[in-house]
Amino acid sequence: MLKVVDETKKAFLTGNETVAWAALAAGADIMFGYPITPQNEVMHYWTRLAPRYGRDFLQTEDEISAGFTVCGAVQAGKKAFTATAGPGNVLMQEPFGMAEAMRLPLFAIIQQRGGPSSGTVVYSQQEVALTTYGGNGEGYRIVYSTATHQEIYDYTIKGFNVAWKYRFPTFLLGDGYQAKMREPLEMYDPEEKGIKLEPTYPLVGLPGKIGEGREPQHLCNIYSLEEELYEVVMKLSADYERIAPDLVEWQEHSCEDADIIILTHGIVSRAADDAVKALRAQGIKAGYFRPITLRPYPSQQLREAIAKSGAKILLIAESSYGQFERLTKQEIYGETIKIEHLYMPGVGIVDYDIINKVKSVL
Amino acid sequence: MALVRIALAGEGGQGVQSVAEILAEAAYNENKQAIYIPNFGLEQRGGVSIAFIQVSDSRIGAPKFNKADVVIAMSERAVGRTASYSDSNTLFVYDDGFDVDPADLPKEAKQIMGLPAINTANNELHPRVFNIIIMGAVIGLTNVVTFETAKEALEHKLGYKFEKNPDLRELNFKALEIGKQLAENALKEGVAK
Amino acid sequence: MLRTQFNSARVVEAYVGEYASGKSEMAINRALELKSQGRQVTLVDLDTVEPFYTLRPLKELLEQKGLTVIGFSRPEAFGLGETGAMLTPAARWALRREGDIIFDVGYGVYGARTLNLVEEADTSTELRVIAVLNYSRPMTGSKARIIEYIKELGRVDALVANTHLGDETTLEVIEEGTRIIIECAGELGIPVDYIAIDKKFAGEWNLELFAIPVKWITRYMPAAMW
Amino acid sequence: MITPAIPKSWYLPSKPHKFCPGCGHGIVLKALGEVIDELEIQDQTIFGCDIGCSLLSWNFFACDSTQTHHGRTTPVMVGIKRARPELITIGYMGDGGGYSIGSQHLLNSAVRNEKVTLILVNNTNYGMTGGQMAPTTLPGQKTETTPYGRDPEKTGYPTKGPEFIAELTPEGAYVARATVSKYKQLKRFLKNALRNQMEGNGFSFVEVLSTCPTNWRTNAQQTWHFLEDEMEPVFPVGELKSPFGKGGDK
Repeated sequence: MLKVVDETKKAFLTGNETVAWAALAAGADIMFGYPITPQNEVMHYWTRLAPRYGRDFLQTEDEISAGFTVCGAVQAGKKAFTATAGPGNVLMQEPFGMAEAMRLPLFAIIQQRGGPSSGTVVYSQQEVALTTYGGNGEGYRIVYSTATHQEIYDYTIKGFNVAWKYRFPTFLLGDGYQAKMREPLEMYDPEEKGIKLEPTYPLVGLPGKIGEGREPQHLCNIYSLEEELYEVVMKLSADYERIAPDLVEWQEHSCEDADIIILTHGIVSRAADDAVKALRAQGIKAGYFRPITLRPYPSQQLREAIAKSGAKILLIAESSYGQFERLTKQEIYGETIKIEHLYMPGVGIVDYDIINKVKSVL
Repeated sequence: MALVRIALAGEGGQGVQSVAEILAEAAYNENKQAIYIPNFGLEQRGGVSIAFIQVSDSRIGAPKFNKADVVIAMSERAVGRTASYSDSNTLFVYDDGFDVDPADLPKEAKQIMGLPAINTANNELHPRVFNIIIMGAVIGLTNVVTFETAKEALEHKLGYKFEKNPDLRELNFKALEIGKQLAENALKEGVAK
Repeated sequence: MLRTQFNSARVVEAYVGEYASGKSEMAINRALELKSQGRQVTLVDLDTVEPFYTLRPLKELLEQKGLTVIGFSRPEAFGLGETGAMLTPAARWALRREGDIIFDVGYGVYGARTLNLVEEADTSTELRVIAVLNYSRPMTGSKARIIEYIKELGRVDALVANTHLGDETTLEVIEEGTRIIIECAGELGIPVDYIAIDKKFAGEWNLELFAIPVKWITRYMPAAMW
Repeated sequence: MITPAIPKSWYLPSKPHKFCPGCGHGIVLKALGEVIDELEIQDQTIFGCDIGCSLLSWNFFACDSTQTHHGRTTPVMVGIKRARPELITIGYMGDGGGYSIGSQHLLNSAVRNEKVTLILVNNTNYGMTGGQMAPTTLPGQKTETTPYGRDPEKTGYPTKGPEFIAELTPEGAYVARATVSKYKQLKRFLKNALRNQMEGNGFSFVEVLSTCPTNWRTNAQQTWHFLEDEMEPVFPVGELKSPFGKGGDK
C-alpha cells in the first residue's frame, strides 16, 4: 500500500487539510460527507487524495445520511469517518446516538461555527454541549478539543484508534478558525512513531458460513421492556466509567501558587497561555488549566489544581455563552472556589480580553 | 380504601387491556383514584401483554409497581413473565387448565390459585367472555369496585354491542358473576386449606 | 509550453497555485512593488472557493497605499453569514483598465481556468500566469507532486519559489525547497521568476546560492483573517 | 441612459444585488418580480429562501420574506400556507437545497399536492460553499468534491426533478422546467405556477436552468455554451404537467 507520509517532515497546512492527511495516515478507508462551511476543505482534500491511496468517498444527500452511512460502514468493519459543523452537527445527533447505543467506532470531526441556527459559518465554541451530550442518551462519547494543527494531526490519528479500541463514538472538536488557519506541523506515519493502528473487525458480514462455526449476527438498539433497556444503559455506563480514567487528557501550568486559574479549552487556550505569561510578568499569579478531553472531563485533575493552588478565583473563558462553564460546574460540584466567566459567543478571544477580565475581577 | 395494585397479563388479543380499562373506568365512576397503564412493549403484536391497574381513595404515586396485590396470568407464558410481581401478600391467580412448570410459579405468594376460567368460558358460556370472567374474579378478590358499578362500566363500554345483540349483555353479566364466584370460592378454600 | 510574447509596456500577472501557497501575499507584494516604481496598479481579487483568507479585509489598507483594489471589502461581501459573494462584476472586465493589473486567483480543481472569469484573458498577449509554489505544502511537497500539480494546473508561464513554514521558517527550509522547485522548473521548461523570502531573512540569506533574483516579502496576510 | 424597468415588487435598498456577474439568479428574480407585479400579489406574498446562493435574495423583494435552514424552505412555506391559506407562499432554493438535503420535503409536499409554489434554481453545483457536486452535476463535470469529474457509477446520474415530481403529483399540480436563456417562457411558467397556487389547484414547481460562471470557471461565451449545449439536452425544458392545458396562459 502506497505510504501516505514517506518521511517525518515539517509542513505548512490549513486545519481542514490536516484532517484529510491525518485520516489517510491513520488508514481511514472511507469518508461520508455533505457540504457545510467551514469544514469543506476536509472533503476537497480527501476527494483529491483518496483515489491515490485506494480510499473511498461518498457525498450523501445530507448530514443525517452521512452519519448513518458511517454507522453502516463501521458495522461492516471499515474505518469510516465524517466531518461537519453547526446545523450539520445537529442533524447528526441521531446517528451519533445510534453509535453510542451500539458501541460503534464512529469518528467525526466537528469544526464549530456560530450558533444557534445557521448562525455564522465562521467560528465559535457553541457546539460543546451538543458534541459532548447531544442526542437522547447519556453522552457515551469521547471528545477531544484541539488547539493547534499538530494536535489536529495527532488526535485525528488517535481518534480512530480510540474509537476502535474503546468502541464509543469519538469526536475531534475544532472550529472555523482552526479549519482555515495555516500553520506548520510535523506530519508522520503513525507506525514510524511506534503508534500501532487499532485493528478493525466487522459486526455484520462476518467471514465463514452461518451455522458452520459461526452464528448469524443480530444487532439491535430497541428493547421491549423498560427493564431490558435499564440493564443495557447500566452496562453502557459501567463500561464508559471504567475506561474514562485512561482517556482523560488535560494540560496545566503555573497553578501551584496561582491566585486565579484561567480555564479554557480548544483554540482559546492559546490566548489563555499567552495571558498567563503576560500576567505573571506583571506580577499577577495566574494559573492555566486546559481540558483536552471535554468528555470524559478531567474533573479530578481540576479539583487537584484548585486545591494545590489555593486560588481564590476560577476564570472560565469561552467563545460561547456558558456551555463550557455548565460542563465544568457539573464536573466539580462541591468546590467552593469563586467562578467568574468571560463569555464571547461566536467571537474569537485574544490574550488581552483575558488579561483585562482578570484585572477586573482580581 | 387503601391502594390496590392489580397486574393482568396474557397474550395479545386476549382482551387483557380492555378489562383493565373497564375496571379503571368503573373505579373512576366510584370517585376513586384510578391509574391504568399498559406495558406497551413491542408485544402488541401477539406477545405477553401486561396491564397495571391501581385503585385508591388518595392520589396514587407512580403508574407502575414492582409488587402487586393481585396478579392474574391469563396465559401459560404470562405465569413465568409475572411471577416477579408476587410477594408474601400477593394473590397469584392463573388458570388451572394450564400445565405450568412449578419453577415458573412465584417463589412467594399469599395464595396461589388455579381458577377454571377457560374451562368455564368454553363449556358454560362462550370463549369470548373469558376475559370478563377474569374481570369478575378481580372484583371477587379485591372488591375494588362494586358489582353494580362494574356492570354499568361494562354496559358503557360494550353497550353498542349489547343493543345489537341483547343476549350478549346477559352472557357478559353472567360471566362477570361466575368470575366473582369462582374467585370468592377459591379465596375461601385457600383460607381453609 | 509556448511562451507568450511580452510586447506591452504594462505588467499583467495572475498568481495561481495550491491552496495557501502564498498567492495573495505574492500578488500584494508585487502590486506594491510596481506602485513604488510610480506605476498605476490595480489588484484584483479572484478568490472564489470559500475565501476566508483573502485580500478583502486589507482593501482599505492597500487603497491607502495607492493601489486600486477590485474586490468586495469585508462589509460589502454581503452574504448573511456565508463568507460572502465571490466575484465583483468589475473583476470580469479588469483587463480593460489602464496600468498594471495583478490578479490574486483562488485555488480549486480548475486551477488556472479561474482566469476564464476574466473577459479576454484567453486572448490577452500581456497576461503572464505565475504559479506560486511552497515546497512545505504537502500537495507540492516532492518533485513528483510538484510536476504533477503544475501539469494539472493548466496554463503556467512562470513559477515563484515561495517555500516557507510560517513562523518556523529557517534558511535551510527555504534553501531545500528552492532547490527542488528550480529542478522541477528545469524539467517543466518553465522559468522561475524570483524567489520570495520574508524580508526578516534579508541579512542572513546567501544571494549566491541561486542565480535567480530574490524578492524580499512583507507579510500582510496574517492580518487578513476573515 | 435608459434604466431597465425595475419591478415594483423589488426592494430597492438591497440593490444592486450581490449575485456574481453572469449568475442566472438575477434573471429568475427579475422575471419573478414582474410576475408578482402583474398578478398584483405583492402584499400577500411570503418569500422563503434557503441557505446557499438563494439566500442572497432574502431581502430582494418588497414582500415579507423568511430565510430558513438549509433544505428546510419547503416545510416552512407549507407551514405558512396551511396556517394562512390566503397568503401566497414562494419557496426559492437551489439544486442542493431542493434535490439533496430537502428532497424528502419536496417529494412529500408534492405527493400531498401542497398549495405552495417552489422555484428551484439548477446551476449543477453548490455555489455558495465553493462549488461542490450537487444532485444535478453532469457526468464528467469537475467540482470540488468530484475533482476528477463526476462518475455516474459512483454517484449516479443527474436528478431529473420535474420528471419525478410530475409523476408524484395528482391532478391540479403544475410542474415545469424553464431556463434563464428563454426569458419569456421562464416568465410564463412562473406566472402559471403562481396562478396555480392562487386558484388553489394544488402544488406548483418550476426548476430553472441557471448559469454559475464563478464555479464553472467559464467566460461569457463558455457559460452560455454549458447552459444551452450541455445542460438543456440533459434537462429538457417545458411544461410537464399543467391544469391550464397547452396554450393555457391567459
